[in-house]
Amino acid sequence: MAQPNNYGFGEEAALLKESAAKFFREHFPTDKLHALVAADHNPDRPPVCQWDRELWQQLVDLGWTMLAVPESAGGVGMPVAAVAGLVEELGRAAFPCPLLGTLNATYVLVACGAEGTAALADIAAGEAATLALTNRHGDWNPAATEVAYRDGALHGTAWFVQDAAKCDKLLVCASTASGLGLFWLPSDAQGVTLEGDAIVDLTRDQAHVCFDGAAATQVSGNALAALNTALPAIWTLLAADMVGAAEWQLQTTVEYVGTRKQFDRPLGFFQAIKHPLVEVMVQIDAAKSLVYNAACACDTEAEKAAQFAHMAKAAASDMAAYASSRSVQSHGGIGFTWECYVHLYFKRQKHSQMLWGDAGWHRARLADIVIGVAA
Amino acid sequence: MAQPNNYGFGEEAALLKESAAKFFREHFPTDKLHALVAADHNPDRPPVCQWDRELWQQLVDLGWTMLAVPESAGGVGMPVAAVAGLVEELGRAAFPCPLLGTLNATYVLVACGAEGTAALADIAAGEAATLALTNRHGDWNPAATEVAYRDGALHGTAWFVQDAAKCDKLLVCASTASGLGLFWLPSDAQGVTLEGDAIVDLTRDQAHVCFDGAAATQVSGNALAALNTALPAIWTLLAADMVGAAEWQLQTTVEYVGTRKQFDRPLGFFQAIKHPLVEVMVQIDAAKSLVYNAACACDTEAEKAAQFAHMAKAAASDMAAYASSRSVQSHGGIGFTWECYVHLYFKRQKHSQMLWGDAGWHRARLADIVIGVAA
Amino acid sequence: MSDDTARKDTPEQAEFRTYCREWLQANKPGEPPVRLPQSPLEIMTTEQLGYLQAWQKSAYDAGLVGCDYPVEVGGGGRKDCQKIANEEMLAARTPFLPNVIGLGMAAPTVFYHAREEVKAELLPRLFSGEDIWCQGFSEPGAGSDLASVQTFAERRGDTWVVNGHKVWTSLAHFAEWMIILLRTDKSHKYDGLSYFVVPIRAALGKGVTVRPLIKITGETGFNEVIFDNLEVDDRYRLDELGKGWQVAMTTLLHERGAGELQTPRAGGMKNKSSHTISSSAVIELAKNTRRGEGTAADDPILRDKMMQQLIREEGLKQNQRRSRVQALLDHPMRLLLQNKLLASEIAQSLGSLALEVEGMSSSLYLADPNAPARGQWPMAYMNSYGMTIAAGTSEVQRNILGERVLGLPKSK
Amino acid sequence: MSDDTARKDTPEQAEFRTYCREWLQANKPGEPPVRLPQSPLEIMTTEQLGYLQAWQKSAYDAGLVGCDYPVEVGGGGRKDCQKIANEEMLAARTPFLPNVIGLGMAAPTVFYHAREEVKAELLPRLFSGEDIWCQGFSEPGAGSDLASVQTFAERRGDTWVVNGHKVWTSLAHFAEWMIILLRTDKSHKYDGLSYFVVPIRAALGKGVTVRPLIKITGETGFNEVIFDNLEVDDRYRLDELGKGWQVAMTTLLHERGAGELQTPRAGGMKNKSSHTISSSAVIELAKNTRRGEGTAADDPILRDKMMQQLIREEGLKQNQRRSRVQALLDHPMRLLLQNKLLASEIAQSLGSLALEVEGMSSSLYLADPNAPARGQWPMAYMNSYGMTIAAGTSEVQRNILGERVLGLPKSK
Repeated sequence: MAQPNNYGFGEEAALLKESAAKFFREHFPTDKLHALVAADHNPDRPPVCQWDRELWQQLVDLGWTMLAVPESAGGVGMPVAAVAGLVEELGRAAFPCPLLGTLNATYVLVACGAEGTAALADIAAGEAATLALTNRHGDWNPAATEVAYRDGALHGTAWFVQDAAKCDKLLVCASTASGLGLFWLPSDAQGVTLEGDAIVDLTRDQAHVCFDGAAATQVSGNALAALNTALPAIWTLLAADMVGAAEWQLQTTVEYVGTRKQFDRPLGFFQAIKHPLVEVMVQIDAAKSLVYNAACACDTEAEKAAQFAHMAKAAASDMAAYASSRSVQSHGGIGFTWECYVHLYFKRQKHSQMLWGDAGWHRARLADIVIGVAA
Repeated sequence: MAQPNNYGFGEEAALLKESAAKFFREHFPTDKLHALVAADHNPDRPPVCQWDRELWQQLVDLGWTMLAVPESAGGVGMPVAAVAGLVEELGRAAFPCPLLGTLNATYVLVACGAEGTAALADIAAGEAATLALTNRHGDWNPAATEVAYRDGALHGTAWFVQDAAKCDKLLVCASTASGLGLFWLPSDAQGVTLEGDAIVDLTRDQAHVCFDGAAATQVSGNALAALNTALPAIWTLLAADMVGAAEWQLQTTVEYVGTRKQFDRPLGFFQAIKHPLVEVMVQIDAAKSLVYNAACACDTEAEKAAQFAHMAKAAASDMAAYASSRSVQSHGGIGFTWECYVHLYFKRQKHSQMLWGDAGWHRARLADIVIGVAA
Repeated sequence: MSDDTARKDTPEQAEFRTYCREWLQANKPGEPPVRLPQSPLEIMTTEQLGYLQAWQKSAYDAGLVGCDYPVEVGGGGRKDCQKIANEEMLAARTPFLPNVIGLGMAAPTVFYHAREEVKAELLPRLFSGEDIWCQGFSEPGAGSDLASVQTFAERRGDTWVVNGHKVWTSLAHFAEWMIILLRTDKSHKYDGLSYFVVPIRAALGKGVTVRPLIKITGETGFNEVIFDNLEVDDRYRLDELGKGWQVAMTTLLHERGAGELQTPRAGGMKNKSSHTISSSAVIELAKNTRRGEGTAADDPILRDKMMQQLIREEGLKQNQRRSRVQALLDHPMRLLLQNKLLASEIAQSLGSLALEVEGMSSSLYLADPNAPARGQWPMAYMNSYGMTIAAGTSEVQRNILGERVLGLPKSK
Repeated sequence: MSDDTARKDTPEQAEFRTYCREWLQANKPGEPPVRLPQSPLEIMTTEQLGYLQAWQKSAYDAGLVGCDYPVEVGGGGRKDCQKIANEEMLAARTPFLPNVIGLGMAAPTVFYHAREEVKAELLPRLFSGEDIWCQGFSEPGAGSDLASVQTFAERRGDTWVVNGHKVWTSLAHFAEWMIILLRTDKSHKYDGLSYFVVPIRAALGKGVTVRPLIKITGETGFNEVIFDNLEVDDRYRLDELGKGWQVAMTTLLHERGAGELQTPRAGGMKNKSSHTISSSAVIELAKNTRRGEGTAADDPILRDKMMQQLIREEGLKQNQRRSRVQALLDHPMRLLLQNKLLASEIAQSLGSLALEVEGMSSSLYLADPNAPARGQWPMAYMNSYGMTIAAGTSEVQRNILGERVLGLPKSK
């Protein structure tokens, strides 16, 4: 089936994007972010989870955490294209919260069909969740999970779990006697230990989650099928977050080089500064266009969703690396200091580049689809 | 054994490089090259071999074609480092001639030991030669040769033979009953047909050579051993040629952008022009340093020769692509015309990039040496 | 076209779409007798031109070209129908329309700035392709810096006498008319420019000389034009004296697809022999290129590069799609002004990637029977520099984007 | 060292080399009690500094530091022997010398431009490392554009009163002295600059305040220094009034290794824990990083990138070797002026490659027990921006190369 010309990004979506932009502009300007997460600069600082719970609650009350939950399950049932608009604004604000994790869990649960509805109700009720399926090597193939389900309980460790400390529920991929399954349980359940990671990114928390006989509800007996359905949306939304963050990087840097003078000229006069920033813009725009194309495919052209989502995340990862690099370099000495906000986005983008597969990983999979698996 | 600090590039080498530079400057300025090879612009033009035979003869009389022939075989026995200096100047002049092919054949014949001495005598006597060992797919693995030696004669076709129409002798790699062998024969021998290729590069000729029962002298029964010994020097000298050609591209472009005005400024004022040319210089210098390091390894540190030569050719190939691209782009509209000389070097460099393996091919082999073959 | 596109049609458009489809089914020309060039600007022979002119004439007579222009100037008097005709002609894989400069640049400029009687005189034969048009902006001393045009027009009553030298004028050797930027006042850089249309073919030997320029590919196809006391009637001046720069903006805006009027476009037809210039073509090339035991399409590094290329292409395509979705735009020109830069640089990296895929065989050119894809890739790579240089180099495009869109200070 | 190098020694050098070797064998310090920073500029704790100062003192007392300076100023009075000492100290993998700015920038500048009695007063404790030195060039308003320094020195008889604000002053929190560029005349940009050495530690609270600046890595190690009516005796002025710019050139030339005097260098010692920053380290990392069934070192794309990195490193190394082979040089500064640009950009691409090799584990930082290489790679990557920004950004380096070496017109 063909995609609508406008990506299915209609008035409702535009309204949501605007109100999200307004919400973060008013409630979470960058100085607030810096004050919240950058108080302690010590490079040896222990794992920590820093976020604004009240503001998150407002976001929940606005219904934004249940946008992707189908109306049938008590949610809003918004298309991925519309959700991408919201996530783009979230990324622009680099707002530390478990929204992406919750949306990711939502798409997986939806793909689980009937078995997933109870869990979706938790999300519709405002609970935050996150996925736990990666092994210690950061392998994005769910079959590599180190978690096993036996005797009605989970055993083993899931690594690189995003915003774990902010979540009420975990959606775990575990091997079972009959293949890979998906399991739903409270993050503070008996037999679950969250071991926080000490990470570079100041706007997220991350943990490896140890399961030692934790009881859990199975929501799918065919994890691969559910994940393959949901992953394109997951990749696309992360790419949308990176596009929003990069717009912040570009705008902030352009403002700086427009005013900062060297050699009696604003820095932005020099093509050595100007042209790289143009290149940043060009890469942002391509990534952004690919994001909405992928989102629209998730909504209306399932057979193309994976292909287009690989493109979006690959483009976003390379773009984010370049935008981050130029944001620090163009700021010169000041950009190298903790006081200057650019490092917050620099670090968030670095994290996002690797998360859910870096550019090379996505291109390799895209090649298998477009060219066919190599001989 | 360690390399001498100065690459073994002593006074004799410096003298040779200077006299070569002087020779080409006086006898073969670029307008002469253009007049010689660019008279016919027709893109459909048939295969053609255009060169200045008299000037080549002077070069032979100067003894430059026998520089690499050991004194024991009647040659000069100069180190590869010194020969690289000469070849760099040859590349700067883009002089169409079979010198590289003759030097390549020399190194292979030297590696053949006693069996090669008779052939080396031909070269010492001023004959030009070239290697014939590539298959129709341009595979650089000699074992892929399509030429077979049976019943005392060569059969099959060797492809991508460089400057074939300018050579007196061919050094052919052919499969035999007892493995790969090397064979020496006149290029106009009975049963040999040179099929000229219609190529982009105006400064070379290229042919596929068809052997139909051509008698030939075997000069080695272990072609792989001889070639593995000789190839590092072959790669290094081609890289030296590319460095010289790139110096011409840089110098010519710098002169142009220093005078040509746009927006009431010389083009070179603009960092969008200036910085890429600086990058060209930086890449030339790295490639040049790696060339003399590799040459010196061929002379004094055989066990490192392949490794360093891979580096030199890989660096030279990427450098040549960038230098060529900037030479045309920085010249603007005029650089896009046949009348402007830059396209002569653009095309020569494109040809050299692929010849004897492109950058990726050399890096892959370097990785096998440095990292070890991939699992 | 996807039904989805059709769904969005107005009643007029829907009815016109059906008409176009039916007409094309009946009248689309068959396999051309000659090798078609890769674009109108590469037309080299009168055979090629004749075949393509005949096609444009028939499409014009059928009402598929110039649909949105008023009937008085030879147009179809329809509303927003050119895009429909374009979509259907592309879908039907017709030949392209040869009078590309006329339709894309001259027609809108003449339409917005010429006198009524001049429009009526020139536009019908422009739309029909009977008159080929060319453009005279660049000069030896004025490349990227258009405003430094020196070719001078001196007034003698109602006549202008033109002297000077224009370069990179594609199609001039076939052209009846040229849109030209002339200096009418040497004391002001910008306000000293005026815009004219001048006869070429009719004036050959009478004040106009056309000399072919040769590209680095060896192809001809663009020219230098020397004016030696060419006399031009004042009626062929567009807009007021000294307004040449503003008129030129109309031309450039439409050239970049950012103008009011949709440019008539057709194409898609290929000779059996010819190949498209796209990443999918390079993927095909790789599949058919032997590498060691397998093919170039098995090489992980080439696979990665081909995907990078594919992603850049899709990104540009989606930019063009997003440029029509208001809610996903900020600065109105941000995407449009990227088109030329991206298209030309993508073509360049594609060409270079194709040569890497071909390996040593990339040394083989058009006349070589063993050349992959008949040697088109080395030629396409070299021609890509025409794209990154002509009509504002990539460097100038980046200045424009940095200054107009990002609002950074001017670099000049 | 290779025998080859030894072969080239003069008799004095040969004898001195033997002496160095023997002394180092006997006196090279053992495994340090503290984690050593990656470079002197990252010294954070007094423990680190104390250990390193003790080492420099002993090396100085043994005659391995400052060998080529005259005895009168505390040097060894030898000829071309510092390079010998450096080679031997590097070969012996000693700790590095902590007073890096003092030895590399302050010493030659003081030596060529200060009064005799000032040299004798300052240089001995500089060589011994007892006095740490720092540099005060950059200011909030003068980054790449050094000549726009505003920190002002007002003359009051034989005293100068300094007011202003310097930034990016590494080691200032440990420093006894600072070399500083001051404005003594507001009416001339270049000729209004003069060069001084000013006390730091002795003047803390008496006109000098040192505040740590925090890097994006979270590390401290460089500072801002505020001058509030600091009084400096005129004897501490280097060279004539208004010659500050020329004196600064001496400093920068030696900083870039392009100066007359060899900078004393040592190093190579690593904590068992610490890792070198080089492509071989990344190759090791890749071999130890699981990727699917194999390791990251089996990934063809990563292999290609690691080789690109290795080749760039070897290229820089060979540039430095070639820069001493006259017959293979054209412009004398062409290679030297590339060093800083290349070293910093190679470090940056290396860091980014290491993160790609680590994949998701690159999210883990210093305090994480599961972080590969103890989280040094994310830190190294971030620190590489200090290198591409400090002491003339890469953009400025390219201007310098384009203008001084290629002779292109100035971009300012």
